[in-house]
Amino acid sequence: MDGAEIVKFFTEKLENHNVSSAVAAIETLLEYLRKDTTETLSGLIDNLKKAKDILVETDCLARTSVSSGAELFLRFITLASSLENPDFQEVKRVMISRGELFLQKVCTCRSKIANLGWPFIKDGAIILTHSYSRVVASVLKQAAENKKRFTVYVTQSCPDDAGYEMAKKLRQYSIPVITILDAAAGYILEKVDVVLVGAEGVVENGGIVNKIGSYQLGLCAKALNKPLYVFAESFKFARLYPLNQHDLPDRFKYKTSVLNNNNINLKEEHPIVDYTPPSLISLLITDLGVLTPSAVSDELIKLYL
Amino acid sequence: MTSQTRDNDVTDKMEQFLLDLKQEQFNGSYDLAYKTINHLRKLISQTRWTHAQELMNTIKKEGKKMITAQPSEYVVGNMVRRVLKIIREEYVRLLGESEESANKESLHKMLTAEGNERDDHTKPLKELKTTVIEAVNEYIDEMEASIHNISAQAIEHIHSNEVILTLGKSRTVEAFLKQAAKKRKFHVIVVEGSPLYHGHELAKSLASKGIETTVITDTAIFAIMSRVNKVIIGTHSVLANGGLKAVNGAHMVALAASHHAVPLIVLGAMFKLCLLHYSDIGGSEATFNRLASPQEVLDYYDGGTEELVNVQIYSPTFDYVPPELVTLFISNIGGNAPSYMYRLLSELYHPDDHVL
Amino acid sequence: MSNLHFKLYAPYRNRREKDKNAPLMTLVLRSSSPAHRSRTPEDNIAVALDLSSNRVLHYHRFNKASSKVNFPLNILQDPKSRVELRYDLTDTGIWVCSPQVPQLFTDNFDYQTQYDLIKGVLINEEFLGNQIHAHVANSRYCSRVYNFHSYDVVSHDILSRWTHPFVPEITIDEPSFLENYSLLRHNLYLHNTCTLGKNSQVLDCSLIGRGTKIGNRCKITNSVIGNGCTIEDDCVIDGSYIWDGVKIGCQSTITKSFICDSVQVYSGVMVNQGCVLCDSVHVGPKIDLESGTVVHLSSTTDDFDDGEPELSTDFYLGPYLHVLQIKPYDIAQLGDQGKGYVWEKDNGSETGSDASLVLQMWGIMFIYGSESETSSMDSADEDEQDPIMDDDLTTFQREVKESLCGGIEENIQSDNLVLEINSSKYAYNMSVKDVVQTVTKSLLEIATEKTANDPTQYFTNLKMILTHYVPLLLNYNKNGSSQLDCIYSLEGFALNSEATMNCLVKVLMFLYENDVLSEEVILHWNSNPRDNSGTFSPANVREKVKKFIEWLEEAEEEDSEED
Amino acid sequence: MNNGDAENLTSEQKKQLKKERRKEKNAQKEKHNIPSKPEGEEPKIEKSKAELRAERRAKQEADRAAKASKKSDQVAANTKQKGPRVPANIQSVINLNKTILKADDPKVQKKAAKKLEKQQVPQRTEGQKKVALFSHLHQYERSLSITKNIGFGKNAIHPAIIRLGLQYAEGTVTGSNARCAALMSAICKLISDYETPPQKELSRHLESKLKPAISFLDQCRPLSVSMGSAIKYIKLQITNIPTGMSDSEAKLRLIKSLREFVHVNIVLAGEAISGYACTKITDGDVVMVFGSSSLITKVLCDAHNAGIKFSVIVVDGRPKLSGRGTLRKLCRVGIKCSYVLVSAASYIMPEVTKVFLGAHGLLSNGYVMGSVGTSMVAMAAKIRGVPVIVCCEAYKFCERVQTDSFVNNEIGDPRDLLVQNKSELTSPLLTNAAWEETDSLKVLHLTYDVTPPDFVAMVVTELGKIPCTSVPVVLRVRSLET
Repeated sequence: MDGAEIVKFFTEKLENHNVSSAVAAIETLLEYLRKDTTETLSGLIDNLKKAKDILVETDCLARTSVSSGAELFLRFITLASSLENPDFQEVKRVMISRGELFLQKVCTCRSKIANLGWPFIKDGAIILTHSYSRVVASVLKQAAENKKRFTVYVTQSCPDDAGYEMAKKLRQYSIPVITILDAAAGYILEKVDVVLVGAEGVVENGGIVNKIGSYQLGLCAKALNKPLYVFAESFKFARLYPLNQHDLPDRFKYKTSVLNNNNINLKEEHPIVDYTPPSLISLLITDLGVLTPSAVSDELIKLYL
Repeated sequence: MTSQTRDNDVTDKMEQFLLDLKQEQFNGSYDLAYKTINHLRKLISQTRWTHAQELMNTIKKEGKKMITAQPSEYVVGNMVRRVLKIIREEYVRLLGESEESANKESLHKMLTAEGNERDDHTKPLKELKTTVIEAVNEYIDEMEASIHNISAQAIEHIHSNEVILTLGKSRTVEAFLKQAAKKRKFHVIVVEGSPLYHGHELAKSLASKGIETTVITDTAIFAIMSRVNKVIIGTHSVLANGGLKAVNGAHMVALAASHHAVPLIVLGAMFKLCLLHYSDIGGSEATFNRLASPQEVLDYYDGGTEELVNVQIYSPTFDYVPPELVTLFISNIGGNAPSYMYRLLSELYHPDDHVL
Repeated sequence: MSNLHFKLYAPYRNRREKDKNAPLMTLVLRSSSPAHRSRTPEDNIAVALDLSSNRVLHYHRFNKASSKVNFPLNILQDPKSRVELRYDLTDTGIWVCSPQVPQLFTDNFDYQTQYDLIKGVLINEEFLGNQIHAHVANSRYCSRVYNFHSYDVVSHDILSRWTHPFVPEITIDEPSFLENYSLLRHNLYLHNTCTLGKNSQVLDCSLIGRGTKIGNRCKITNSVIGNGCTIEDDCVIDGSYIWDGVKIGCQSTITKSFICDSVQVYSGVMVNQGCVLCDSVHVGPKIDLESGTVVHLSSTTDDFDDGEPELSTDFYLGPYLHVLQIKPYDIAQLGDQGKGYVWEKDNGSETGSDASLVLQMWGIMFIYGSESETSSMDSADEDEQDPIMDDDLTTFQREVKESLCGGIEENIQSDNLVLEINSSKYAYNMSVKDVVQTVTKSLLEIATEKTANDPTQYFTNLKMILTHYVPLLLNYNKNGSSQLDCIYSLEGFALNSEATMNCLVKVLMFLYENDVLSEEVILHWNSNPRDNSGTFSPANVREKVKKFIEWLEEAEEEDSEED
Repeated sequence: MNNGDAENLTSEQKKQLKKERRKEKNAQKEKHNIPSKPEGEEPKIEKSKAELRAERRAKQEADRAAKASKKSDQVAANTKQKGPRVPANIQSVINLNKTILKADDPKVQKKAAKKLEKQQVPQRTEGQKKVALFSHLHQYERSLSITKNIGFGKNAIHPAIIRLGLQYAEGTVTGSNARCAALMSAICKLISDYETPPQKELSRHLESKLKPAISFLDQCRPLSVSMGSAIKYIKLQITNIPTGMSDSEAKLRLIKSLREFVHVNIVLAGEAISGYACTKITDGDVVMVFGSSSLITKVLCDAHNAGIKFSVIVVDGRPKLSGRGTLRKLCRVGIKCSYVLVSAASYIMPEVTKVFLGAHGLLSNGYVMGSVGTSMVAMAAKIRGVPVIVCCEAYKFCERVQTDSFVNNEIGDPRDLLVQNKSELTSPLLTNAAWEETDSLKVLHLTYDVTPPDFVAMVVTELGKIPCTSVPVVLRVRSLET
């Protein structure tokens, strides 16, 4: 299974809208693991690493989550405990089973978050959300099912107008939705009760990397003392510590096509994500529970140290 | 037979306890916590159960009843969860496993996890009862000691000739200030705290100990704040995000303090920490706040007159103080920043018990 | 409905332990400003309190007609006591009674209502030595429901939490503790199983019960809606009480009305102020109930006695069921699908209380409240008929006298007369004292009138009359207190009429022989004269009866010697 | 005394007058180039020292020339106490600061006391238990009589004034508008009963009569800003009376002008303000008000009568609980109201769309001086992003600057915050007894506080809607007018 196949498989997975790109990536890797034919453990792991890099390089928007997801996946299946066995096939079997286990864990995340998250939406609330996020949508759905009556404003979120997609989805759940210009966020925020956003990646200090525009939304919310809640699955926790927007690596900020294309001046190019510092975030609602930004670093520390 | 009667006895007590809860027949959250845990201890000792799971179920059942009886008193829920956690720990300990497996859910755990080996706590252990009860007793002792432990830290926080502002009447704060007064000389400004005006009681007891005390009205908080070095208040309970559920008016005090950049120190024993977040409480202030009778705000004598029929008079009992206004939280195990609450919580309660 | 702490009453109990029988009971009164909405014409009292001991010295209930209150002078005469006359109190109906209260009721057959009891006790205080104390509850809520108005007031108070901690979301017990009421801003109580339609508002002070469904664009204010109701789109409900299982069609408007269990209001109905729809009545569609309409339904004619269940609640609407027979439903007023009868208002309207329509409606309903009230109503009517008679007492005296005269002329059996007098007694809720005094007085008057021309005949006449009325007098002078009243009023009369004065001894003798007056009463009377002045002073009365008294005393000694 | 002497004297006085006019002018100048700050006083006080000396000399001459009667001596003494005539407005500022703010400085106190004595105004005895933080302010207790040793006779204080004074002290007349109006009417009485003694000039002598009256009122209750500017106005009017105008004429003119003052600054201003303010209330608004302000109540009633559908939340707080009055007024006209105590303000704030506040005075650094608690409400509103609108007549603007509520405030009687009689066993409040016997226990009854301008979105005056930072602008404009 070579690079092209991987990308193909991955993009197919992505077609199906209901899985987040990270999950798609994990599925792909798992698939790769199954198909892989190398006979040595180290070789296998190297291949997986390569495969991961290929995935990260593929031209999808949510590269942060892809990388973090893939990272975690590898880490999970290659945990020392499971690799002592001398028989390679045995080892591989274990890896695959663990991989499946991980996948299934990952898939339950969203429903967990929905259960944790819906009580945060008060009856009669006016909610502002940004761009398209499956998690946010599922939370809102849950809330609506629990007889909460609320209105949602969605920013259209240029350049890809993902906001309209979001609106469409919410209308399916018969939630009243209004799409607004990204620029109108400040205007609307006055009457908004709470701001909800998803996340591409959650970085080590509890800040988030998300669709461009989240940062200014956070700033506005802070200025008007409105709470900003982030909904994110735990596999989006990334080993990344940006100091400011500039410090955010380019490979996250720009599409690969853009990066590889040498006759594009990045200075003129719009980034697709931005970094929202923890100070602007009230709470992160994850499948590990409701966390304050400081709790996130706690999790990551536990994980990597 | 005997056990039968014992059960009845327990249920009777339960009924009585629930009634007291409903009619707020308790005096302060410590008292309530104490009553609750005693009651739970009775349950453990007097009801019949074969293994931990069964016990936990009964406690959960009773616990739910208690919580719904007085939803705005989080201490009850805390006690229930605490006891459950104790049972889990003891169970695990008796099985000779590590404490870790009874610990909070985490990424790391998620990765190390070997499939779902979660224990269903059904192994019957005969010595469990005794050990659990011992543990509970220990915990009760800890609770009893808490006020003392808090006030012991007073000296570290109050230096001489400070002007300290406090609100209403909190036993903890009272003890804290008196403790400090033994060593240091300082000035206390007590906000009377309408509509209950408990501040007057506090002021009286402080003054009787010879502490320079000045009573001010709620309206004067902002005016006086520019002269205050520290604000020290008690709290009803501490929420998971480090915010406070404190006596009505606390938010005003906190705001005034932050406007004048005066540190706000909150005193509260560990048992006041609870898992709730402000906005997920009944979806609104519904159960968060308790609205008392308008009587104290406006006498029925005038309040009921024909011309004021449609006037709505509110006397909320509590205020929500967001964590960013709180500087320090001093509990019986020392001082912490409000942003660290989540950690303390994860040590206090078991994730599976968040929803009973 | 109260959130009083009953430990408040310890002091009163202690007082009772101090001297056994003196403190009879303790009334709990709530201070409420005269403009207070919890005050109704039916419960409108003025009280005289002794500040030092909280003793009730005088207790007056205003009836609708007269706004006068006469405080007996003697309560103000004691120099030591500080007396307080208050009109800012309402009777909460909470009376902490001593064991002898029921006994008192049995003793005095004529204490029809608790108020008679109070009057009686207060009046005979110095004689029987019973006292009534009052506790004025300032800081706590207590109130009672005795008519629609007070029902309205109390429910409103409960919703606005005056009765804390007895408030819906705490007190109402639900089958499972998963169901409960949650309190939202503006004192809204929504049961977590009730459903609100799109942009329909529930505004201040309302409660919506279990499983109730409310359609779209409804507006509900200051109302209570029970369990399992269905309210369709575009309804407007204000200040109304809707009990369980009610169905209300779309675009209906309900204002300040009562809708009892399982009523059906079809669409487009307008229920105006002060209507009452009793159980399972059907109204509508597209009909306009004029305000104050009372609609009821009675399956058969012969459920007079079990009329109460018709209205499974606090109000006793039984009586009016008497008037109805099987007849077609009043379609005209209730609309094509209407089921029920409109209660003719004309009987009601004669209460003629000039208060607002609502109040009048409460008034109407109130006729059927309770016996005593009815009578008080009647009296009200009477007063309207002849405005000259402002004071009940005089009217009463007049009536009694007439009936007595008639009694002599037509020689009616005195027990019939007793009934007659009693009835008028209740009409003006007179106390026993009044009756006794009046009777005695009028008898004497009759006598004097008869013998206006030749006073010499006076006694013979009087004797004749008295003999005729001995049974009647016996009836009224059963216990010591009334005998005292009798003799004192006799004296009082005598003081002003020479004729009587002259034959006073004889009269006393006569009464004594017929055991109308017992000797200890006479002695008691003799030993402590009251200073009511006239042409003669009590002194020379005593002078007159000296012999008789002596004779009595001797007799007594003899008795004592005998046994 | 013979004619010559008389002329002599008057000429003396003329000289005096000229001198003063001059002073007035250059003082005016100063006022324009330096906004009067507390430091700003200092040079003036220096000046006044020099001036005093000059004047004393002048007086001695006058004495030598004409052996003035004891009375005139008295007058001179008063004028001397009064010091030079710096422009009335600045002077009033100084006065306020001089006497109120230095209650802890014995020298100043002695001086004040002497002055009062001279004016035959009884000085009020201080309360026993002062709050340390406010030792620079007078802390009276109502129980101590004011009029105990009040003098009667020739230049005693006018009864109308005494009555008013007591009303102030008892709190029967409260609210800066009411107090100002009352003051004016009282002074009208004083003027109408006044006649100039022979060889005196109304403009000078009347003022000398006025002084003790004012300082008496000040003793009863520190002057409000509104009264300050009213007095300023009166003085101006009096000095503007041309010499040689007949008494009756002058009196008429004065009274008329005073009436006018009240009419223009309170009545008309009120109308204008409510006109502006109503435009800011729209259907469905939930307006929060604090305590009681005649102006705010008027605004709301007008808005209601204009058919705007809005509801009001009355916030109230001890010591005064004056909000209950407002509540009743509003309910009578049929506005839907809610009522909470200030501690519950942040509970109720989410529902509020606008906050209307009255003001005691506007300080020239943009701070709003209001009855205590105003700042609390403003703060709570600010945090929730609810706009705060202050309504205030322009005559309540004053030159004083102040950044906290300590520098200049008024301390009420602590007893107002305690339970008087033991009977109310239920009440948790301290009893008088408890307060008196424990001396480490103080009770502070603060009357005013100042609200920083960043809490306030808008100030509505009869001159229009302005941000509260532009108070000095208004002041400048007005001072140019006069």
